[in-house]
Amino acid sequence: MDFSLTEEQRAFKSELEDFFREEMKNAPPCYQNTTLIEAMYHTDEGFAFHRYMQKRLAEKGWLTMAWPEKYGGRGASIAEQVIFNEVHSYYRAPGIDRFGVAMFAPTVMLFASEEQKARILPPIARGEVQYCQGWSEPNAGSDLASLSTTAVRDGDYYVVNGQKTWTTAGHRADHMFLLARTDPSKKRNAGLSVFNVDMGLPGIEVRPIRYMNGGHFYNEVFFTDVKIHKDELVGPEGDGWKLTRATMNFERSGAGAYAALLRSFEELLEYVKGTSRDGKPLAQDPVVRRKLAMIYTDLRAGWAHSYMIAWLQEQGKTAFTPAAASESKVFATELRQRMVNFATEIMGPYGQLEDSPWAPLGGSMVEGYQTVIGSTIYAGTNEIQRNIIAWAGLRLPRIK
Amino acid sequence: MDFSLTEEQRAFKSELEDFFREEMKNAPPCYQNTTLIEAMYHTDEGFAFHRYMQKRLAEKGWLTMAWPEKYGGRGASIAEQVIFNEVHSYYRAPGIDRFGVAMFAPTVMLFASEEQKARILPPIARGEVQYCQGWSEPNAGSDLASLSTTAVRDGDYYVVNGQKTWTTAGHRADHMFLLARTDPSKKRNAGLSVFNVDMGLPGIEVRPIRYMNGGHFYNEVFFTDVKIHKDELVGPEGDGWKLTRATMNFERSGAGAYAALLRSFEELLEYVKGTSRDGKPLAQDPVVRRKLAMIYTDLRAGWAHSYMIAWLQEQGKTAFTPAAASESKVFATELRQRMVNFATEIMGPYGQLEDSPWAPLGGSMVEGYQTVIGSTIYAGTNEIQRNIIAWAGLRLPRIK
Amino acid sequence: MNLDFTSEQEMLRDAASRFFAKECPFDRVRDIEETEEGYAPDLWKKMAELGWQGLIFPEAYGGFEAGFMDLMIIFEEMGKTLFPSPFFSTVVQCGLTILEGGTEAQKKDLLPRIIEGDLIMALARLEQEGSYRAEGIRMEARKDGDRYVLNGTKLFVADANISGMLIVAARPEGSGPTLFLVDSRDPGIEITKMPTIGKDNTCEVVLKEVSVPGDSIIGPVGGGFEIIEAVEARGAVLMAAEMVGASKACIEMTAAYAKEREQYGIPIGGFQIIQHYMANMLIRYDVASNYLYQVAWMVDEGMDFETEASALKACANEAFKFISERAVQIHGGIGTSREADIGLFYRKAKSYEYICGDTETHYQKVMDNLLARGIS
Amino acid sequence: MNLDFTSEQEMLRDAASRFFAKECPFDRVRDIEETEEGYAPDLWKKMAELGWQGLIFPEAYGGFEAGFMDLMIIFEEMGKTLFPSPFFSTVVQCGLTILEGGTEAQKKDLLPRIIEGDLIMALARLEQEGSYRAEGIRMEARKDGDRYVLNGTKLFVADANISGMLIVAARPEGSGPTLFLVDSRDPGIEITKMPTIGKDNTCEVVLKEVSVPGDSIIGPVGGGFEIIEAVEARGAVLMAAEMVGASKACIEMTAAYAKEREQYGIPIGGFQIIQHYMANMLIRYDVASNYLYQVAWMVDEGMDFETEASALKACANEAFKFISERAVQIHGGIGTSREADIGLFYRKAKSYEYICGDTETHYQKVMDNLLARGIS
Repeated sequence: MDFSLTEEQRAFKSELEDFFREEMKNAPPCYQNTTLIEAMYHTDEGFAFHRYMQKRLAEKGWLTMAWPEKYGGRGASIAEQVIFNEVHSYYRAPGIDRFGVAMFAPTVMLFASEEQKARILPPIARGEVQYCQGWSEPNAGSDLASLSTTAVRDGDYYVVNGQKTWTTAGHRADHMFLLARTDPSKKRNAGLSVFNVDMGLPGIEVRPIRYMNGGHFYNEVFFTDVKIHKDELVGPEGDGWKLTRATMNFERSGAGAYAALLRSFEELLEYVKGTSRDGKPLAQDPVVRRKLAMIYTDLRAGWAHSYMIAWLQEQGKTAFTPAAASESKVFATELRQRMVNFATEIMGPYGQLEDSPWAPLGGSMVEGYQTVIGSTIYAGTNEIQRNIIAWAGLRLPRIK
Repeated sequence: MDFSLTEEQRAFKSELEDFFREEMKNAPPCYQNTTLIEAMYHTDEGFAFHRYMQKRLAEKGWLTMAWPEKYGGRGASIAEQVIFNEVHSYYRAPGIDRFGVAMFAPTVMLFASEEQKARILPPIARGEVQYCQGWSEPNAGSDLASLSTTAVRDGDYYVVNGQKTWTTAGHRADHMFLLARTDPSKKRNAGLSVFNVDMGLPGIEVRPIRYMNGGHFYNEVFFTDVKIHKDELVGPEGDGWKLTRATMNFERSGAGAYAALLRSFEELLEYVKGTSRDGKPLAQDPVVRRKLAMIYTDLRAGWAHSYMIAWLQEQGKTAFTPAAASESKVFATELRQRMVNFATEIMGPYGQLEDSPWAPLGGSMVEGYQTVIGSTIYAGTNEIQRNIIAWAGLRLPRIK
Repeated sequence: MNLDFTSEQEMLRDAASRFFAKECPFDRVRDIEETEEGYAPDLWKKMAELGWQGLIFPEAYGGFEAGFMDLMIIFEEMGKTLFPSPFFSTVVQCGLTILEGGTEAQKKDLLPRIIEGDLIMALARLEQEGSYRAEGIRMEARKDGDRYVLNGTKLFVADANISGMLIVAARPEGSGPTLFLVDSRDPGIEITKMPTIGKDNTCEVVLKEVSVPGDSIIGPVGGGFEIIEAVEARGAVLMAAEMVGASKACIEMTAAYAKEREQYGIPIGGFQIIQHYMANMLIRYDVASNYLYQVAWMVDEGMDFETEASALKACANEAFKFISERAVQIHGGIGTSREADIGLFYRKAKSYEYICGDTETHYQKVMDNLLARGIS
Repeated sequence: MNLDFTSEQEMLRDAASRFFAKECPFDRVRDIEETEEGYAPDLWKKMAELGWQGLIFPEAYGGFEAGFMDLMIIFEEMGKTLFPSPFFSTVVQCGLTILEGGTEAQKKDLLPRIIEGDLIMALARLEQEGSYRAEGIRMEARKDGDRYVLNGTKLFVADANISGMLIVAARPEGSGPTLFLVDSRDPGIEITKMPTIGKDNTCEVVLKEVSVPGDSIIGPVGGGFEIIEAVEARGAVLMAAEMVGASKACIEMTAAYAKEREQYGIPIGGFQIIQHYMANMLIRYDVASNYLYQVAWMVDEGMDFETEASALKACANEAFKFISERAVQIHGGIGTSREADIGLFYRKAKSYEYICGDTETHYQKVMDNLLARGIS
């Protein structure tokens, strides 16, 4: 058993570190104080920096490094992806439109026509577009298959009516990949289709959903008689559910989440070293120390676990990974939750301060207190994840 | 809102305190070091003291104080019962056979014939007998209605075959109240009947179940062609399930559990005051202090809650109490669990020691570590209790 | 023992409940959060007309001499709707301080104006270290003839931005913390709102050469911290009441949502894990609320309740955070949006934690008291 | 990166797994618990024949110079069956101490006997305060010509009752803790088993005027604690391995039980709450086990692993307690009986917690290291 990197990998890591350290010096302050998703999409300034970084990453060949060579990627190994994701996350860097690069592109590569591939993939690869995902609806959250947005064929067009919600970056996106019901007579996951939608089409209205801290990254997207040309149908009509399952060999270890946690932990450690209360540095308070030690322990343990996921994935042992990736999601999000709770407690009354001259660490911990609860809900609630762990990881019976 | 006791109640409490303080000076050491159930039933010495106290309580009129006057009790108010249970629990006193006094006697009063009442109740009231409960079976735990012990009518007798388990005090008991299936054609909770069984009958075999710490209070009881006279059938044949639901207005606040917890907490507080590590009393270690403060807080909060249950019960507002009594059970047992965990942690390596000259507090905390997990399982697992709280307390839907 | 509220108390609760629900629904709470003044002057005045600012004060100053339990009821009901107002700062932190330590002249001057709803006050005690202890108060009060001159910065001062008067804790040379009455409009005072997760009126107050006469001192010179502690013990109980009320609202809103929201063809409240989440929430609420009532009763009885006040504040802090967090989790995505009422509770839970002492401060206080005085 | 075990390691694991399962099923574990000697001499000898006591030691002393990871595998497998033996005390606590600090003569004398299974040893370091720190070692070693005379009481000494030799930490006048080799059969020594929840060989060792020659010192005079710390860092990793193995067994046994045991007409593993309990158990196990492998790798690489050893021991302590407790809860009544295999794990979790440092000790160590050395 060997956790070490090859010389080549170390060089790659060090190149990435130099790159991001330099580039992030020019990042607007939101990249220090708010969660990445908010930094990227909330302000124009933040979004502009994301677009800039998108191009920089494309230039470097890192944007699509996990793509097959055939589509202009370089088929990077899982290990390389892990290294990239760790450094990228540690530096809180933007530049990845995961909706385009990591979610829609694989679907296109697997199911789209040659014409569509030639049209859709290059702008993504060059970092010129921003996608958003059109899946969730008000009554289709965890239970996605109950969605009701319709796309009715009418000549060369599909006419779309309905509503999507929790659309991250909807207000910034050029395109959406939309999941809609083309055959209303079918129920649940039958009769669904995927479309590549230009967000500028008439009849599409994007309304902001403000997050509880006021941040704007989620949106509602309303479709009223939106006419989508049939050439934008991706894959066979009615096969949409299958397409939502399309994935490529992207690493899904969660190692990046731990790298991001380490960064926050380091900042917290500096804070307790440099802050005194009642005549004593916080770093000498046994209760504070205990809280930090608990976080450090879980951080290291979870991170080691993520490497094992990456390794098994690299070995093609994917049977293990559905449960393990769920484990990593649950553990990392709830660890961040513990960390922001402890951090805001350790800070005493300062723990309530949002970004301002008085706020320790730019208010990032209290921002985290608010955003972390999104992370235990989105991308499969932690409740659903635990069900999956029990079913896939322990083969406990699934009772209907 | 007034939490104070009347002058009469204060006098009663003070009488009880004097009584138990004096009597418990003669208790064997097991009453200090082990949980009450083990102290009462494990050793002959412990059981003898329990029998002695049974008689003393009967003399004082406290054994059956909650019984109706008609049956020799004095119909004590809920408040009086709470006071008694608190003092009795605080002093870790035995003397109550709850199977006879609190479980079987109400059934007899409500459903038995006059002849049976006259025969069964007086020995219980005089503290002369020990009962045990014949309900649980190996395949009928949380799901009691699936029991399979049969009682088949044959002339003047019922012939009983089957097995009971988790029979507390089965090896000490004179009698069992048995729930058995008199009509095997019926399923679940139909066709069950209750019998008053002499444990000396031929064909009854009691085998010990040792608890994980070696303590003997549980038993298996095997019935092989045991002939029980039809006069021992209590209530109508086939109505047994209804009889298991028979209760009297006994207080079910859980206040006694908090009184017992207070006693342990007081001992723990003395321990940290009197013990030093690394040149400092444990009472000055902020991590130790934090753990104790958490326990104290929950202890006081839970106790206040138990008074509210008692009060509502006294007011006859029993609609509230099913969920609330479940809440009290869950909270008190899990609080004890937190307490014994913290206590054994605070003690450092001493936290693993069982009763011996080296063991702090007579090893009671590590004994508690073992016995407390029984308390979160028996008398309705805490999982079942939480279901009840959700259904009865919050009216959440019960989906089959 | 009688654990029912009196019928007068039930009426008071009912009146408060209807008032807050009608006058300040959650939309209004959100609107108020966005305003600079952070409260609703019209409602503040209406509350005064209902007599609530005066509930706890003696009749001599225009109050109603009601019990502490009555005041607790108002706070519980404010908690249910998260009603934003300077009630706690003005009536409790300052009003009770004046009642506890003020001269007859101070009481006569200030209490009637508070009771009438004409005066908002703010207590300036925390400083740069954010320590709740006496040592945390370092601001100096320089003696200047009969007057004192204050210089320095106070932080986390609730409602200073809308106050007419401040009570400032500072140390005259060679003395312990002492309380000074200061006019908020003194030209040497600069007040800035600090942005908090609670979106409330938490302020920085900078004092530059602020001169006050000697008779602006409340209580004995050097005796300010004892007054602060005595008032804060009651304050902790009332903050607990607000959190208990808020916790109850969380549970009710979440139970209703869980019965209505369907996924996979059944209400999510039918899933066992949601049932257990909610059972845990209800347990925490029920123990905290009954503890609150017991401690409030102790206050009214004149019993020593300091240990219990600390334990209760810690209990309510943790219960409210736990309950509001689970409540958002059960609401799912919708719970995380600014529009969602439940998210208000999640944010307030974090900010209420710090008012009158955070959990760790109170845990250590509990132990100080248990070790010094024993278990009551 | 290559996170597979080598095929040799897989074979070793397989051999160990089969050996412990066959030779020491849970019934035997329970039987051994009831014996005075608390281990199985026949199995101890068989293990030596398999070469496991010698795995980690240099060939020069009869060992096999295997890697730390190999030793870790043995411990993981011992954990799965809770195999009771003096392996940890003899091979790790004492064997590694001799290897680390002993003279060539000491190594040549003692290590081969350990490797052959002929010598059991015990480390006597804790005293009355139960402190894991150097300050906790107060026993004095009186100089008497070329010899030292030891007096005092050591507590929590694992396997002293079956040992041939002891290593005793004591302080020569004016010096720090120093390690002395002492014959367990010295007439001045009295050994008594202390009853523990783990029903293991935890002993009190009383020394009265026990005189040892000057060459019984291991390592430098006053340098004993450094050796103890270096060995205990590795010991902590190996104890973590034992707990990780035990945790895995708990999960497997409980999952099997949950699939088989029916209530209300379905396997209890079909209830969502049981599924979530078990998901939580599996998560804790998976993170702890992979952390273990990473830290064991660091040991083999010669990296600085002290911070990680402490964090890992704390992690494994808490994971094993959590997992074994949930395991019993899911087993229900049957899990609480002395007959139930799962209850063995619940008891051992509490006793393993204290070996090589409890959780709180390690948390504070983690912070000492992070603050002194930074994050690695």
